[in-house]
Amino acid sequence: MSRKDGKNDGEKRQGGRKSRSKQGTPRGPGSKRPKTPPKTPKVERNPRENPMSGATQDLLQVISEGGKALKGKKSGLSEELLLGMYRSMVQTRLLDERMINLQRQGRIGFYVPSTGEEASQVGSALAFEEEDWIYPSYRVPGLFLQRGVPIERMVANCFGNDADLCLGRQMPVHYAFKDQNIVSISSPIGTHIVQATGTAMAQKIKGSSGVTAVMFGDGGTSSNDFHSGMNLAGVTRAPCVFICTNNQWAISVPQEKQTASKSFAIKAKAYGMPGVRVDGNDVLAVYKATKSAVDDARAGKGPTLLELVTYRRGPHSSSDDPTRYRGNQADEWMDKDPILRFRKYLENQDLWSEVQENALHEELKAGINASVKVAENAPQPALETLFTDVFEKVPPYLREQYETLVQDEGTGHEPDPDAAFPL
Amino acid sequence: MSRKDGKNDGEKRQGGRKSRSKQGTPRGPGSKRPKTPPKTPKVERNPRENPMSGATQDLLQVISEGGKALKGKKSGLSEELLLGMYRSMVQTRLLDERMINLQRQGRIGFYVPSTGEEASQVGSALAFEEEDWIYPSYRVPGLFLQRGVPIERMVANCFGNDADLCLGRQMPVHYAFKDQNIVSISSPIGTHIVQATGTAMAQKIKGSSGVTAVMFGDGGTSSNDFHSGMNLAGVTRAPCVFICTNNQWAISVPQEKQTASKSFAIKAKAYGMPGVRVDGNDVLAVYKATKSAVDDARAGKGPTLLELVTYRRGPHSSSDDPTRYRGNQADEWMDKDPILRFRKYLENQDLWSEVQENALHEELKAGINASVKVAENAPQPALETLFTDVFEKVPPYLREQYETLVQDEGTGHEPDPDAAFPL
Amino acid sequence: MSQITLVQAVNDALKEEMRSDNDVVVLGEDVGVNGGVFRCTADLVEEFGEERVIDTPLSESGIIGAAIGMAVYGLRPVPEIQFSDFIWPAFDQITSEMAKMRYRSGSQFTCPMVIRTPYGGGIRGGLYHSQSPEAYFTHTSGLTVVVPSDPYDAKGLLKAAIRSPDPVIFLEPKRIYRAPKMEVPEDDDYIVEIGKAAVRREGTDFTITAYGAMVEVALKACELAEKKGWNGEVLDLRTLVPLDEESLIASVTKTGRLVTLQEAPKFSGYSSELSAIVAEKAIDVMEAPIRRVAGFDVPFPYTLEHVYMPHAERVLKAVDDVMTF
Amino acid sequence: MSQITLVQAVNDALKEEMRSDNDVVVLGEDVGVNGGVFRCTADLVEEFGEERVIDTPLSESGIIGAAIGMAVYGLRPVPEIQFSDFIWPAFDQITSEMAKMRYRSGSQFTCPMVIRTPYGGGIRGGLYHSQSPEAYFTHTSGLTVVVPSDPYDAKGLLKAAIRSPDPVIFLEPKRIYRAPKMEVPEDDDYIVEIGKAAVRREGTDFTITAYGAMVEVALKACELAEKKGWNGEVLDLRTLVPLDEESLIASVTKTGRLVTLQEAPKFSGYSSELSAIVAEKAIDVMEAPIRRVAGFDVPFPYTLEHVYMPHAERVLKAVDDVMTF
Ligand SMILES: Cc1ncc(C[n+]2csc(CCOP(=O)(O)OP(=O)(O)O)c2C)c(N)n1
Ligand SMILES: Cc1ncc(C[n+]2csc(CCOP(=O)(O)OP(=O)(O)O)c2C)c(N)n1
Ligand SMILES: [Mg+2]
Ligand SMILES: [Mg+2]
Repeated sequence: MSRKDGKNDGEKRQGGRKSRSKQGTPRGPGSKRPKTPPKTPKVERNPRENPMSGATQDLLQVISEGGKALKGKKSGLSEELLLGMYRSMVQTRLLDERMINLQRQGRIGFYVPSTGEEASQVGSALAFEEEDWIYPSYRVPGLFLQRGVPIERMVANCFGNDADLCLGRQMPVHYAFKDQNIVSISSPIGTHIVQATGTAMAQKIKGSSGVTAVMFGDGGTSSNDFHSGMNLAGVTRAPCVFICTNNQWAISVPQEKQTASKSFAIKAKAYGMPGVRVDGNDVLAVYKATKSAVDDARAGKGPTLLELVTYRRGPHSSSDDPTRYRGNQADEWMDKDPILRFRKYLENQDLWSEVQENALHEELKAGINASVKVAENAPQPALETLFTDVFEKVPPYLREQYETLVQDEGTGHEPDPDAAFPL
Repeated sequence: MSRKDGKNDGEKRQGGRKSRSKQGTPRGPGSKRPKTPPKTPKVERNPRENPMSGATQDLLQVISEGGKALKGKKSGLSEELLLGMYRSMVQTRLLDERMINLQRQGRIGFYVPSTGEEASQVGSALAFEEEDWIYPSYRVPGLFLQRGVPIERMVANCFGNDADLCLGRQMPVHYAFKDQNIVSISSPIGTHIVQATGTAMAQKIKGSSGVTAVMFGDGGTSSNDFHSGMNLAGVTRAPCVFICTNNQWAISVPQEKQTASKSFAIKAKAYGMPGVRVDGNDVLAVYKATKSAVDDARAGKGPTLLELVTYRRGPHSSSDDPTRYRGNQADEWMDKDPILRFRKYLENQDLWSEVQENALHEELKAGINASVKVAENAPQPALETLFTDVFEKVPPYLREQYETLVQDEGTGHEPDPDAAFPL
Repeated sequence: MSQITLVQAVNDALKEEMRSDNDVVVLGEDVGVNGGVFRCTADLVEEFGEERVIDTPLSESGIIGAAIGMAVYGLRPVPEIQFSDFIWPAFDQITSEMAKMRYRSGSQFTCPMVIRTPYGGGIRGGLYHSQSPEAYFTHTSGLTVVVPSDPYDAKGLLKAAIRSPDPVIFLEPKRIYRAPKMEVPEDDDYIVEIGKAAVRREGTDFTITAYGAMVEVALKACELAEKKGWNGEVLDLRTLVPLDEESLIASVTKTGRLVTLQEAPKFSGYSSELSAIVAEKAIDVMEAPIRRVAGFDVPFPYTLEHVYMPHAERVLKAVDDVMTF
Repeated sequence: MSQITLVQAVNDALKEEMRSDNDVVVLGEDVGVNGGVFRCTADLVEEFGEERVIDTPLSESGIIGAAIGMAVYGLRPVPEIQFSDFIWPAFDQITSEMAKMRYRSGSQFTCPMVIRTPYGGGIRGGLYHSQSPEAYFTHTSGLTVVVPSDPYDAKGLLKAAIRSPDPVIFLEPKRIYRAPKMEVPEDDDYIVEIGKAAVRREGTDFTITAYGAMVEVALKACELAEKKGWNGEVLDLRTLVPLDEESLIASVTKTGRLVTLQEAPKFSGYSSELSAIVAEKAIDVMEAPIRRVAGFDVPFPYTLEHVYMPHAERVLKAVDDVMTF
């Protein structure tokens, strides 16, 4: 958008650009209007320089992009933990591939891949304790795996069967795992950010030493409840860690159209808390930054905003076609594979080999296959699950609706085979 | 609020503080509970230091607190303009006093005083051109006066009579003045902030050279649409000036409970625009800062956030009793009178005298009196105004409701004499 | 028993529940030192401290969103929205989150919380301090919607709401906040069950349904009708969801004539549901059209408020219609 | 005339109005280069440029709030909300601001704008991509609410909405976005008048009211009923506010039997208003109870969507009820 030079004041001029009517005075349906002269449209990017694109020098890093340990930076993690993280990252990638595949075959209805963002998910997951509560986004399967959620539960959710803890009520990937203190995911963007603040306040009120973490995207920072959640956490010094996974896109909207701020981390200043930018493709940097924020929160030092800079290499979801809006300009980031980077690091430390890699893939694939097989053969949720869990007890009017339904069904009505989610 | 030290995890422990039930398992209505042991409550202020309280050194100033021109600072305004501003400030104060008086006598239903905030209103008003659009808050009568709104119109609004441009549909002080491009005020806090961004975008789209300004309070910065409006303006570089009148209170909530940010101006960083802190009791500083932001916006340099630091010396509204929540701790600011300060300045420049002061008060009071007299004797809005302006044309179903009403009335039903607005 | 106002009844209910359950917390704008702009939370911060009586920043979505996070964790928050007209910034949290948390998680997570908010006209509050928003909530599956009409109910229903395992919208009729005092039990165990209507006046000729401040108007209309020799029944719904359908059907089955009464605009309002239920389940007993008395389908006015608000004379007109059909 | 889908009809309407009036602008999430996630705004940015086709940050209150500011200034914005399920962050702007701007300012300021948003189930979208929110808008004075049921109407109604002097909520039934194509006029002056229902099938025995994707279901139910010898009439409401009350009353006066049909949950839903109007104005012509077929009063499910959605067989059951009463 560029400012018009002419002195024309839109409201007052008569000629110039066509304007159907003065405000509040609509033209009648039938009146004649002149044909438009052809116009040369400009489709151009917001001209502001994008301070985040390309380089990652100003980001917190532990591993170099080539997989070397950076001078003076130590992970401080045991071999077991390092390999565990690697395992979760690979498992996430394989699950992604399989689920997208099943979606393409019409065997599940929808999926949200996170390819390229495995480090940000797994690195942060390790920083939390059991007692901590997590409000995840819909794009962090690696976090669940790293935190110990059984993969069968995740697959069951994607099939929406009766083993799904959410009883097939939500679209795939909208998980909820009470056992791991992972709060129910909903589709509306941003609502969970202020809920996390509330949970963190409750932890403080109840005298728990737990903290709360919440994940959201670059797009999520524009939501109302990013604002309300961050502000309230700032004022109350709630033990909350706000994790923005900046994958540089919100469906088709690039980060520089999302906000004009210098970075996402800098938004912390509006709420009186620290903001830290981290290389989100560096699993050890993510761990380090998250751990430090979690420790601070637990120690009563208040909330932190983390910005994990990574890249959404795939489509937004199984319904999205990114070539429509980003063509090929994304190459540079396409090559940054956090798994490869971490693998090189492990190999450089003599912790990993090709043989181990192959065995791991075999094992993880077998596990996914087994889960898929079970899930695909599981029954649908029972008819009555339509009516349960609206309230603790099914009230009379819902029981009546259920009973009418039972009477009515068996009329031969079947699911629409053409119904498919378009986004 | 201070963090508990104990390791007690609220969800799991059995003893400790009483907790009626596990989550989701309510206790039955009749069951017995132990009596609470007496608890020593703490009522304490948020312990964070308040970076804004007291001193005004770090603020943009032109006139010293004692009324002297500060070294090297020039107003750049003609004598006529300076005296015009002073006139508006005094008129605002007198209108305030009269309206609060009328409210106390039950002759109008409600009023919002702005005593102590005259400089911020009048100083900014002068910075706008005729073509500019204004989204005011409910606490800026001085802006309207300075911008040329006839005082009769304002008084008519407070009486809600048929000369009120809003036809008595809104509470007092919720003005709308199309002739001055002053957009309709509504009660919900913050909604107008993003509307201002939209109007500024429209000015750009229509090729107008006008800009848009929006006023809101310190409390208003917590609203959702502060966030959405500032962010969108940042991205689109809309010609918009955001003016936060920080009078340090939102009803009973002090600024340090409103946000933890270092200042309100610093919130601009979250949106990629400049933020400026100004002594809001210095009418020339306010003018200078606003003018500069307006010039920038007009020149295509994008939006600015201004924070005008002042103080709400009176109650929040005619229904509020501030002694309930702020006792006497506010003394220091109570003494900072922006009108006195400007008067001293004018006197120091030999532009003003006691004689002039008295004459001005006489004249302005007479004008207010005349407006009150007219307004009090004006008729109520006609019955049909209940149904007009919902849509451009009254649709059949509303016409039907109107006709039924006309038939029904005359049953002797009268206004409730006890109805009074409690806030 | 003591003689108290509706405001005091709310205040007492909060105090009793906060004393007996440490998980009950109150949050909202000006609820702390100021005690709420209507004084419903007066003295709470002094007794329970700032940790459990929280003055929040000016953000309704923040208040409700945070309360959801607290409820999900195991507290029983009672957020206050200063005027129900200002609840809309929180509507996403209410309708997308609070109402659906239990369903979408298969009861893994729940939201036991009560949103208290004053509503309704009659206080010279104009467009944005007078509205009656109940219909926006009654259509949202997962919400319980309660409207007391006097101090006795206000206390008992609020206590029951706070103990409920699911979210409750608790609409307080501000016009009668300080209306004549009433005897209200002080027994800690006293509650009024959610989901039960109350017959405020027994009658045989026609039924008026009402709730909140309109109950009084309905009773007054019945007095006027009595002069014409008609004997009206007033059903105070008390809980809008779940509706006490049984009592509604029972009353119209007896009287065969129904006038519904609400302050909110008529079109697509809550009372339309009452008509629809009767037209679906009891049309055969109806001896006259179902007349609705309601606010006009316009925004709420300031100066002409007394014309806008349904009053007894207007209700009587509707009674006349159904009695002389 | 050309054969087009509902998506194309929307797209064509936008193009035509944008060509003939430079004040028409489009804004929303992904409406630019991406052409909207349903492709309704495809190719607009190429033709009209980024100044008039604006990709916004992820904020619905921002989209609607900014559009209000544009409309007040003199533009005719057509904001898109990606799914109607995500409209709630903007509800404050819609209900407190857009709907009341004209009234509260005595027509000094107005909001000529159209909020387009896809709604409804049947696409395997689960809880948050399937809801039907019309009742939240039909209760708000100042809003016009339009729901097309086919490409012809979609184009004509959208064009009329964009030319309207007041705000319109334009709900697009996404299940039939790509349903069978239809002949739609290409004449720039072609519009479908707001406020008129359409009789989609004439009949004498019973009336079904429907709108959006449910019209097709109503027609199918009538086919099934025909086999039983019952001749149904289908009234496609097209505009929910202002309701074409005349057509409704005319139809039930003819048939004496009414089944209302909507996807949205039943309780306090839009169809309840239809029952209420009939029960208020035409109860004496009714020969049977008014039956409502609607979504269940639960959040929208994913796996069991096909059970949740009203279908022809379920409507037939209700027809049976009213015919055999
Ligand atoms: C309130 C709301 N508006 C719009 C959408 C549709 N939508 C789903 S995801 C998305 C983009 C989110 O981007 P970001 O926050 O960056 O997360 P990412 O998808 O990149 O992980 C949008 C617009 C939504 N789910 N909720
Ligand atoms: C959305 C909303 N919530 C609450 C209120 C009630 N209310 C009116 S003014 C006010 C405080 C505003 O404070 P601030 O923005 O600092 O402006 P000031 O009154 O100090 O000028 C509150 C809470 C409201 N009008 N709108
Ligand atoms: Mg993103
Ligand atoms: Mg203030």
